[in-house]
Amino acid sequence: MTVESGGATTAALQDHASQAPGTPGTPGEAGGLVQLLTPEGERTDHPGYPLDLPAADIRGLYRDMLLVRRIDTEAISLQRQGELGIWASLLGQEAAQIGSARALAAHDMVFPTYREHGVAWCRGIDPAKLLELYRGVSHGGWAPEEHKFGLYTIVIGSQTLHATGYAMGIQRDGAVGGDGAEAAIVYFGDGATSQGDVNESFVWASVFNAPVVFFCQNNQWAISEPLERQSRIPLYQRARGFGFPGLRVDGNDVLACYAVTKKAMQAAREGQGPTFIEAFTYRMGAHTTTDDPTRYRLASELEMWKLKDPIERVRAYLVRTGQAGPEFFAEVDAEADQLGSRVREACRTMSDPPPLAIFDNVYTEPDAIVAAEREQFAAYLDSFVDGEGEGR
Amino acid sequence: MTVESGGATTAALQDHASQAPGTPGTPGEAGGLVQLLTPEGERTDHPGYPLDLPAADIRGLYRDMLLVRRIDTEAISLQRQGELGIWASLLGQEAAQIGSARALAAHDMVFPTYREHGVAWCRGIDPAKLLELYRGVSHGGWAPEEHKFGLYTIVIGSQTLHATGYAMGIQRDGAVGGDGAEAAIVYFGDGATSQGDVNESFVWASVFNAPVVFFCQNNQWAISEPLERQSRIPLYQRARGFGFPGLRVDGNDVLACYAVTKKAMQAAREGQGPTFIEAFTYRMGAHTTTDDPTRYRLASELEMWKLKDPIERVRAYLVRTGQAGPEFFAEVDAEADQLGSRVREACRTMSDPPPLAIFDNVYTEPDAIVAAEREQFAAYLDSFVDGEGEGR
Amino acid sequence: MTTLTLSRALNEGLRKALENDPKVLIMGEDVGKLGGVFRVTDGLMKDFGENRVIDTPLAESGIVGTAIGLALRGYRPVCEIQFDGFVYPAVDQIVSQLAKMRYRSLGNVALPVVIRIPCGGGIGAVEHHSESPEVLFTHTAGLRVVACADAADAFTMIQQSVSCDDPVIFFEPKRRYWDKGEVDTAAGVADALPLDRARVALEGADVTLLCYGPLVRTCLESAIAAREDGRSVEVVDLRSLSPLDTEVITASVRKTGRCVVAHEAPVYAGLGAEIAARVTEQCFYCLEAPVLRVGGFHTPYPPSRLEEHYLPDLDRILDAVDRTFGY
Amino acid sequence: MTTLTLSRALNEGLRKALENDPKVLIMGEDVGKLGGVFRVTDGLMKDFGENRVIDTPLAESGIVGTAIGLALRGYRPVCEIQFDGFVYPAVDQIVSQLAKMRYRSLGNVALPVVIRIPCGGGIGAVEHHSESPEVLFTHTAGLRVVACADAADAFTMIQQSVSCDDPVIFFEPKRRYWDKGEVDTAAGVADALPLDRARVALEGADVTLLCYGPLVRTCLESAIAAREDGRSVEVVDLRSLSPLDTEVITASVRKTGRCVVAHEAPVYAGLGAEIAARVTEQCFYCLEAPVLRVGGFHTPYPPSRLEEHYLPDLDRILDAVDRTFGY
Ligand SMILES: Cc1ncc(C[n+]2csc(CCOP(=O)(O)OP(=O)(O)O)c2C)c(N)n1
Ligand SMILES: Cc1ncc(C[n+]2csc(CCOP(=O)(O)OP(=O)(O)O)c2C)c(N)n1
Ligand SMILES: [Mg+2]
Ligand SMILES: [Mg+2]
Repeated sequence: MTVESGGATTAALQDHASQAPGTPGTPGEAGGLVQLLTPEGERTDHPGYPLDLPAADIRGLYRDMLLVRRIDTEAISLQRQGELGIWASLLGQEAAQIGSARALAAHDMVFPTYREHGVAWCRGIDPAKLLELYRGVSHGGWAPEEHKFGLYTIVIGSQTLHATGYAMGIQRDGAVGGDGAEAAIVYFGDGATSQGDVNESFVWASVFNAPVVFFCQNNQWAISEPLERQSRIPLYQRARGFGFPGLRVDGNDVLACYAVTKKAMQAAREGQGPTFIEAFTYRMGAHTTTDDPTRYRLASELEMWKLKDPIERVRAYLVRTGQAGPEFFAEVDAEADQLGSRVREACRTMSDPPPLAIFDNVYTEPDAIVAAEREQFAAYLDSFVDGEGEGR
Repeated sequence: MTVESGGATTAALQDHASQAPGTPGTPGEAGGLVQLLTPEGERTDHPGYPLDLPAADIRGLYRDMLLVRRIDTEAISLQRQGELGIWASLLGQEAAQIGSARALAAHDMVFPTYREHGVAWCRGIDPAKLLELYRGVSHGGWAPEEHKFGLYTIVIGSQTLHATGYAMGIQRDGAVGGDGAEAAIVYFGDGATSQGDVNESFVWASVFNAPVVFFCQNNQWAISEPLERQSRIPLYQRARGFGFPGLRVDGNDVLACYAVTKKAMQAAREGQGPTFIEAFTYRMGAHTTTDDPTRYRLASELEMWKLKDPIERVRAYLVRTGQAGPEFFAEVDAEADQLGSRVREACRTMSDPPPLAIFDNVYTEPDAIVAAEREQFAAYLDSFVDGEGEGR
Repeated sequence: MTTLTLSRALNEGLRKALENDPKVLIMGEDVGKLGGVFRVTDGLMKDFGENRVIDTPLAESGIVGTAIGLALRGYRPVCEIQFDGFVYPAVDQIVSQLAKMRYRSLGNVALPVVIRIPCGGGIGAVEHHSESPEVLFTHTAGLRVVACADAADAFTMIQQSVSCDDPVIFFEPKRRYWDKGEVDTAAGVADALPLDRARVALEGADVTLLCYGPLVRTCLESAIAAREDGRSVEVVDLRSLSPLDTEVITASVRKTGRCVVAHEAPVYAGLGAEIAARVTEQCFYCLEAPVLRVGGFHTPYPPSRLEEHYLPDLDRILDAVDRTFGY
Repeated sequence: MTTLTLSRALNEGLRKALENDPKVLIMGEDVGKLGGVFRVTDGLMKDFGENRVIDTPLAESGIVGTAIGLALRGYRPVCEIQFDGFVYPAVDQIVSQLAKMRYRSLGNVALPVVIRIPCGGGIGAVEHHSESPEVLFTHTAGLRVVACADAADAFTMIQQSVSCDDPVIFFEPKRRYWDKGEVDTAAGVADALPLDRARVALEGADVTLLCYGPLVRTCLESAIAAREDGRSVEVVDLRSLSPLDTEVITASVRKTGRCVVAHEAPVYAGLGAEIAARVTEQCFYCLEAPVLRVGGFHTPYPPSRLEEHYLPDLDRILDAVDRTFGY
């Protein structure tokens, strides 16, 4: 069964962010946190990021966030019921993901980690695909170019180099500057900033002025390790050591995430090179469903961050400004319920690949070792009489 | 044969650099180049680095530089004559190496690359040891702790992590702050700054506030690649992205190199953490004796840097200020001649290790695989009758 | 004797090591407050402090590289690599520095660093969490490579590894972390079987089954099942993968005349190849059949819903045993 | 036919690849103006521009990682690793990303990346410049691993590797770079021996000598010397290390009944083990002696003044050949 994803709903958002001139990130560099919507749902202005989104778009962002949170909740309970092996929750990071992903053009390329379910949603990846991975039915398996969304990457930081190389390809295709210009964006965590690969990608992006945006979701934790184990200064400042701008945005503010990403991507597309965005947010759940955060962090910290919930503030804003009423919220809730049960159903009806699928897609052309092993294993499986449970 | 090295001559220099308060590197951060002696040999002052060295010490620095240059010249010609497999020349980098190394305390630990012959000299490493390595008689083989000088490291950047780990050991030994405090210093090139390991060492040093000084000799080239292939901003600025100070020093000015290193090491010993020093210098020779720089750089560039020769300016200064006369220079030249011929002699009389030395020092305790292979190979060698040239 | 899980036995062994030598350090990602994702270092930071149990930044090359520096300063770091698939970023530091520095220094340097790697599959994990990269390290001279298979060995072997003056790559069979065994935590390690020796885990007469780590239990189960077919299988737990204890191995094969090697790592160019080649060379006239290998396939580790097919299990091992009787 | 050095033949092959497909890129340290430290890419930047021949920052993981990104964008990057010993920092990107991404994507992604590695010893170099790390890559499914041994193969195999849609680890025998050979630079590669096939380099009847890369020449010389002792040695140049061409190998061993494998890499857990194990399994009844292996020792590569003893030479190879007749 296939579950619809959010890909189709993005178009409307493409052209509203204003393109203020100047280096992206300058305001962040000055130490501030770019914020356009307070935790209380009040709209604030930021000189570097004027933004005037129509109500429909803001409702769209709310809907996206609510729906991906529902996918997340559903996945967690599926894991508890033994339907998934593990799940990495995005709880608390909806604004960072939806805001940034909705700021992308359709032809921009995305390189995610393993937690970017919100971004995947915006790129039209069927949530069932994500469940397949966490159920152990596949390692991902979607077609990156089709969705302009790379494969989930589990080895921390590797994908930052892929994104940078991809961006160098964009340059070589002459797709920087002008109409139809493209850029790449890569997601990674606060912990990832310590990896050699990530810093090498900063060197490359800077030296080649590659059209790539580094989107770091600083959710304050790398499993049990707090940010202080990775850096003694704010992460967005890392970029300046490599010669390109970095800025910090309120990662729980979907409007601000949208605006800063829009601007940074535009700068990249125009040939202004890379930007580092630190989305200051919080991992409200466990690292994964196998983790127990009570071993290493205080409940009070979570309580504090609950007050900054990324979805609540948009709801408050929509209500206060009259841009959405109870009907709208009821509709979205209903949609979420539907989505939830479809996701659950998709998971429950998922079938395992046949044993011999182990040997598929190792090489493009036939390989003698794989062929011989496959043949031997097939014969071995055939040697079991029916009922012994080993059949293909 | 053993050739004396410079180790014994350092003591006098230990305590002259003044300990101006404040963050090391602040002047450099501001964009300036710390310089205390102009290419013309004129003494200038720098507010962050007051320095008042007695004449004898300055003559000592001159002598060190002249002697290591002679070792270098000798080694190059030995390589041309087939006595060495290869040689990595320090020509042009004498001030960066001697200035920084003479600023160290005896108990500070040094981690070099493969080009730090000047530093090796100051740490009392017999130049013959360096020739052994480049002749292919050993991979280094000295005792790091004895000389407080690590083994030459050929894999670019690896030693930056070793230095940082060592510095964390200093912290655990309680040898930070107070009398007898220690620090580590690690040498690396401009090219090395692109390696993941080097950037990881910056993360570690910063997060643990380790007593380590990063001494980057920016000699403008990584084999054939100019600095622009590694960074689009000055290298000393890299450090600020990791939250510790960086500064740029005139790497051809032995006094400035001495002063900035002295201060940075002192800061590290006192618990102020790491400093990044970019010594702005030039590789006047080929990358190694097998390299042909005419393929990738203009002769005019070298000509320009010749005017900034690190030795000439000290000579000019000593002469102009009357701190040294013709006699002194003649003496040092004679000493260099002597040293040169002793180095040459040491190289020529070096014997190859016996074949079975291949199996030594792989493990501390006997290893069954090594033992079996050694035994088999010994029997094999014995199977040759005399005169077949395979004897042990 | 106490009944401990393998994971707990490691924890007790590490605790002993920390108590016995103030130079011993624990370092890695999440080894501190969390106690490691498998809880192997549980409680150690609390008891020995942050100076000795170090939560590091997230970078494996950094972990091994700084451990080398600490060892040069006289410490004995025990590094945890969180999962097998994450050891690759540290390969350069392991292969070019950790393994070679003693040689490079003509014996002037010893690097007593232990690198603990939870390895192998069978826990339903996502990609990169079920790898068996041992052959890479066995091919690298200067490293000792060992794998424990049960709680008792876990307890002693980790202590022996920590006190070994050579670098040790220490493989832990992650799907056996929760297996329980009897451990004499009061016993010292002085009288224990040395770190480089294999152990006959079950005596038999007809065929030798060589294995290590997670497959020791599987092989023992296979041997018991084989009895039903009237076959007497000798199971040898190799324990040390570099060096190999060829004495124990060849003695067994000379006795049985048949040999099967099993590991989870892919067969192609895996450690089983070395064992097969060596056994064949040394027992050429005694072999009734070629040494057969059972292991992972020449594919990446598959999604976990397929791992039961990928991993050598009782049936596949017995199939290979049977085949050795076909010659 | 033109007489070319092996290095020049590679250069011509790369030139052809660049001409034939605008998506082909060259990247690495010093590959541009300098033309590579071995001049394999000499003149290519001048002729194809900086967009297609890229001097990269000094970081091997970065080289391979960005090459993967470029391949995802539709390019066909040919990366140079300057020396064998410097491939280790790139191992993670090679093993966990390059090799596995096609599998991970269920075939939706192809990564036609070539990684050129000058390998082996014998040139009197300093540490880390004489390594033979091939077994690590052969053990990794998803990679094709090949080694050329002469100018003619260098010319065709590099082109075949570039047009292969799978990642290829391409080993170049650095001490043979200056060896000359006849190359038909006008010939296309369509009719050439496929990339995954071995080649009988010299026919013989009494014993099979399997080799690849730098040792092919040594083995040919050994075979000629063996004639004096009245021994007819068949030399097989494996060319492909993953997959192995077992057809050609077993046909030869079935004919001769004896087999020696030679490589520069350490014997212990080296590729020779796989070959020996495989040959033994498939030719069990034909073997008059166990497959013997000649190779590097279980030590780090020694200082160059000792390398003549470390590297398998004519005498050591013939010694092993002789020993196979002792059974
Ligand atoms: C190279 C590597 N080392 C270790 C791990 C194990 N691991 C998985 S997630 C994680 C923490 C990542 O933290 P961060 O980058 O902040 O991302 P977050 O999980 O918070 O989104 C670790 C250590 C890994 N996946 N890859
Ligand atoms: C990991 C690694 N990659 C490549 C090399 C080959 N190599 C040796 S020196 C060098 C350039 C180093 O440049 P830099 O760091 O500036 O030091 P310099 O030689 O200029 O002193 C390169 C690429 C190496 N030794 N190690
Ligand atoms: Mg995080
Ligand atoms: Mg340089």
